[in-house]
Amino acid sequence: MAAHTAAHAAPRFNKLALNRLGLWLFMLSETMIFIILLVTRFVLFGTGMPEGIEVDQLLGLVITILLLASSISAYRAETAMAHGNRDAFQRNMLLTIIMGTVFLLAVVAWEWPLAPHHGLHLQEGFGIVFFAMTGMHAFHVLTGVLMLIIVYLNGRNGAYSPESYWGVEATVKYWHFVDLVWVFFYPALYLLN
Amino acid sequence: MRKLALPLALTVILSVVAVMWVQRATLTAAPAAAEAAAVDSLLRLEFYILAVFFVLCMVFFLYSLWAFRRRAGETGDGAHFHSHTGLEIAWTVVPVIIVVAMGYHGARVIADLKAVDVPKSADDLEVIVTGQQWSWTFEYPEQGVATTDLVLPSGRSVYFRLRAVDVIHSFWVPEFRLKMDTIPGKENVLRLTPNQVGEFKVRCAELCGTRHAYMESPVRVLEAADFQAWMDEEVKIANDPTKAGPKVAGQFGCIGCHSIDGSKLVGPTWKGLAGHDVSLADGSTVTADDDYLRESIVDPSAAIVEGYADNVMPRDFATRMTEKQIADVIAYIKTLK
Amino acid sequence: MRLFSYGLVRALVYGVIGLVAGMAVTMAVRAALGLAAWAAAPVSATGSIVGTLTFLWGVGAFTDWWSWARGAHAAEPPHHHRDGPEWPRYLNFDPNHRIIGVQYTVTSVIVMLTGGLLALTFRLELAQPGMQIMTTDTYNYLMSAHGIIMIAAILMGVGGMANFLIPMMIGAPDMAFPRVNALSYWIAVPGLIMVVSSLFTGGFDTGWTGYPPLGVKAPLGAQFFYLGVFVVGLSSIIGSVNYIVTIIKMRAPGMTWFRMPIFVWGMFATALIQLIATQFIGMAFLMVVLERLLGMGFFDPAKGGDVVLFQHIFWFYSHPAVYVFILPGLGVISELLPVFVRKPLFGYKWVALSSMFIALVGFLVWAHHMFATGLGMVLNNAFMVTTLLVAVPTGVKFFSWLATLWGGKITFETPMLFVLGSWVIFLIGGLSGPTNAFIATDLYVHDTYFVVAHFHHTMFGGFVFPFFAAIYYWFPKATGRMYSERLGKIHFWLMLVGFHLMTIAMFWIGLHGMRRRIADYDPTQGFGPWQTVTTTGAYLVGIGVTIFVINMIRSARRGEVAVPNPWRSMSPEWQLPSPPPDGNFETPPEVIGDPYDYGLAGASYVRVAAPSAAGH
Amino acid sequence: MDLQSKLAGKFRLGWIVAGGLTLLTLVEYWVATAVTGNLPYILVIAILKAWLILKYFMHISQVWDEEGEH
Repeated sequence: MAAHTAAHAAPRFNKLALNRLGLWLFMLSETMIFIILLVTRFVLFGTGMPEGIEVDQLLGLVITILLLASSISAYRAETAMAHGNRDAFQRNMLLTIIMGTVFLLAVVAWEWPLAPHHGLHLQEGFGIVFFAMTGMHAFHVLTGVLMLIIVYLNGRNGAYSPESYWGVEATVKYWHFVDLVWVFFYPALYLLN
Repeated sequence: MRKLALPLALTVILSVVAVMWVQRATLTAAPAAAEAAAVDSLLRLEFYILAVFFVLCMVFFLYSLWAFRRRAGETGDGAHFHSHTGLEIAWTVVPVIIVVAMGYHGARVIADLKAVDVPKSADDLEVIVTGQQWSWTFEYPEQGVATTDLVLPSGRSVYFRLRAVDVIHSFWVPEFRLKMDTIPGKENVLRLTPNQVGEFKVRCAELCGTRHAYMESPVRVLEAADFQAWMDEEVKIANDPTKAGPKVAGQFGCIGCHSIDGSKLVGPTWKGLAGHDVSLADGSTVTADDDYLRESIVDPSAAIVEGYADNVMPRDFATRMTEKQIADVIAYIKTLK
Repeated sequence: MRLFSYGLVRALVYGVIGLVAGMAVTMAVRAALGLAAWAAAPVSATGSIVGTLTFLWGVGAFTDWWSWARGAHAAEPPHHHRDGPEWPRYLNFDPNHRIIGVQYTVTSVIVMLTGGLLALTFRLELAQPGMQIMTTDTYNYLMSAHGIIMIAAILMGVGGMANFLIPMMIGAPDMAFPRVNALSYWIAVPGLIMVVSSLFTGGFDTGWTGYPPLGVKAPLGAQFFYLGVFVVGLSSIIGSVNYIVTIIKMRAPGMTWFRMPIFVWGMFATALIQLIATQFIGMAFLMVVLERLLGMGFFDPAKGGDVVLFQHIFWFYSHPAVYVFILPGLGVISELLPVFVRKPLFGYKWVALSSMFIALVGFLVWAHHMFATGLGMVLNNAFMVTTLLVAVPTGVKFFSWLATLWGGKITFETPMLFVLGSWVIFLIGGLSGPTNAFIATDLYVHDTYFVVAHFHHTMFGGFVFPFFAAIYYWFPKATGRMYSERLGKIHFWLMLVGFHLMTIAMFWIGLHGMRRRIADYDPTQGFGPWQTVTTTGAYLVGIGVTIFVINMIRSARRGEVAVPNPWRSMSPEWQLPSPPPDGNFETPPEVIGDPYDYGLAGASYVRVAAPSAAGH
Repeated sequence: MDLQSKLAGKFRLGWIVAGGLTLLTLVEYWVATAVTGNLPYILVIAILKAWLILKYFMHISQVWDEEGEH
């Protein structure tokens, strides 16, 4: 069944170019979600931090650096696969997954239970946007980690090669996108005064 | 080009007819405020322009369908022409000019009305309008009067402060033309000058739930002197505890459930209540002093009188009633020995 | 079980199982946390989300991805060549764009009939003042559901036209991502089911706009409405990614941007809007659901929220969304006119770019829905001017269409009648727009029947009539059979007359103060007779649509076999057999001329290798 | 140049970008604690960081220059 279409479809279209454009468009659309959340935060609470909110600055900085580090290892994993270095790929992929998971746990299992002590409540005040923004971001981190795990396992079974590694590229791009979002969320949630 | 003569002539003739019709037609509800004149004339101007465009397009459209229909036996295709840059530029630029000119005019009209987004001026009559599901209340803060009918003087500008208790409503008297939403957590303002004596209705224009269709309150526009007389009477009532209390109690429906003659209705009677001991459903006994009465109005579930059910009385009187109205009711209850 | 070989049946069964399982798990978790196990809102919310996923699993949407995730290489885009009847393909997860197009279109018609039935029901109530056959709550539920169901139907119709036409028109074998394409259709189905089920789970009385705080207080049905729209929105977004990539990357050799069929331009503009704006309604509704479920006070002033913020987010989608509804329709008008006039489309580039300009300006006008919320004069005036600017590109389209008619050899088959009808209806819709754009007059006509009539004119002229035109026009392409011309014409005239009866009365009473969205109206205002006229018109439209459905069903089964190119069109899709084989073109077609060179001797648009006679 | 030394070059580039990002983050943190009314500075820093990630990690230029080769 594939033979019929492959005969004339394959040479005409560069599947990789299609995939890349599709992924970028999808990320552009996702960007809107985060823009809406940022707008909500600024409309409701202005450009500073409302009175009585003391977010945990140290925790914020630590998880930011952690996510940044995971982006670097993701970059190294993709580059390694592009240059045929499978060991470096597997190593860096695993590192990314671990750091991503730790980030997720740090937000959901550590920071969230502590938040009410810093004046952040789910139902009212700055807590609304705090939980909405970290929650939506964490949801994207979760999907990213799941995809990284799938790609890691597939890679261990030899699914990718320097000539064909779209799965790696897409997942890593998505991971960078999650990091990119945090670049704007971190200051909006922690740093403004 | 000869083909253009007939449609052009028809366009001119029918445009004149359409414009004349627009000029004569009663396009809107009968006006009753000074602002209506400007709104209506802008509307009519828009309709003149629309009528001409409509006639122009329809004449050429119908003419083309008739003149360029395929006749029996014809087989060929139409004339082959692609485009005409001059024409395209013309019908881009001309609308742009109309849009800019009309945009300027539209901005002037709403600015000159000084009806929305303006500060209160000294001689405005101030009225606080509160929308709640599904009724309106009107307060005249300078006079200390609150009503459920909107009574206004003719010929004086009225500064409405629009508030909402529960959901979004929209304050609209069609005869006054301009409407404005009442929004929880936000105060909107609207300044109108009623100039026709008569009876109208304020109609909620924003979907607000079950009885939205019936969220209408009477509006009476009176001559200035009549208004003053009405207001004097209201002020007198408001300052007389024996009269203000009964009025508020009627306005908010209290006496539907609380009798004033000792008979037992859905709620405890008011007769002989104040100052006496009340036994509650939880077995305790309290004295019905001012604090107890106030608490029973604003938080009816706090203390349930023995033999009566909870969850019958609305819990939103704290937001619907002014402090003065609550005090009036308490004062009234105290008169019912 | 043979029944289980149909994806739809499997999907429904799996969906119900997922719904029940999701609800059970939620209840178990609640009980474990020490809460009351049953709470309708959270339990049904998680249940419907799980049900949506299992529905997709049941239909087979995840089969290939699941095997990919497990490490197996998924097959290439599976273009099935099956023996036996073709119709089971329409009930399955099938990645072929033509099948998906028909699936979308049929779904659209079914959903539209549902929404129409609701309208006919409450129209009966409105025919006279006073409440006769229903409560005000029932009216509110029907009216609200009518709005959103019709919008969902329109989105499905847009998806139908886009899927069926884009690949054939640009000479591509299929969409860029066939599996994603099928997913975008199938994910909409549970969304639609959720939206419709809102009527049976308590209804919602907020209108389709779902404004909080009313939306937060509304019955449980509102939750299904919000979640359903969210899911349908996902479908829109993934669909639009596919359209854009396909249009940018997969055009036939020689097909430059200004040699694309004009409908593709309309779809390109539409897809850009869908891609960027749809997230806004999704997030706005998600935030209300979070407020309902978890008490997060985004829009509750007592908790630090802002009521008007919702409207900004909501209209940032919902205004551009009306261009999503009309741009494909206007594309159909531009596409069909030259064929029936036998003359090139006048000012092709201007018509194409005007679609892009409308899409762009569409993002800058949202707050004209909010003049009555007290935005302040600066914003008011800015949005008034941007709104008026929409008239310019729309005017370019209208005048170009007039110039296309001029000097042609016009014939009046059913598709052409619908095109001409939509021209008239959309003209009135467009001309009634500025009244809502000027602040002073908008503060008068806002939330009246004038707006209702204006909106129905833009929707009927911009979508419904062109959609019917498209269905009649491409019916032979999809089925290989011809529809009944006589029934088609009866359908057209009933709709045209009925629709105008309906809206002219609406315009008139709207100007005289008839509020919209009210179950009952003050008899002293004298609107009763006009409302009766409106109801009569609505029923004529209903009869017309019934005839359409009969015509379609009969013709698809027993219609006369269509000739290969019944409209003598130059467009690539008509150079293919009907229905076209999977993969469309044996070899890529080559574009050698302009798309609408009718009337030029020897002109040709595409060169297509002689199609195999068998088709498939 | 063989594949592995190319890879070493790419890795080095990665470290440089990462260093830049870390530095910017620390500057951002310092601005937050030391400057009041810090929105404009923080916005500039965030945009810089975003640009680094888009350009060097996500290869955004592929969208318009390349016809899709790995």
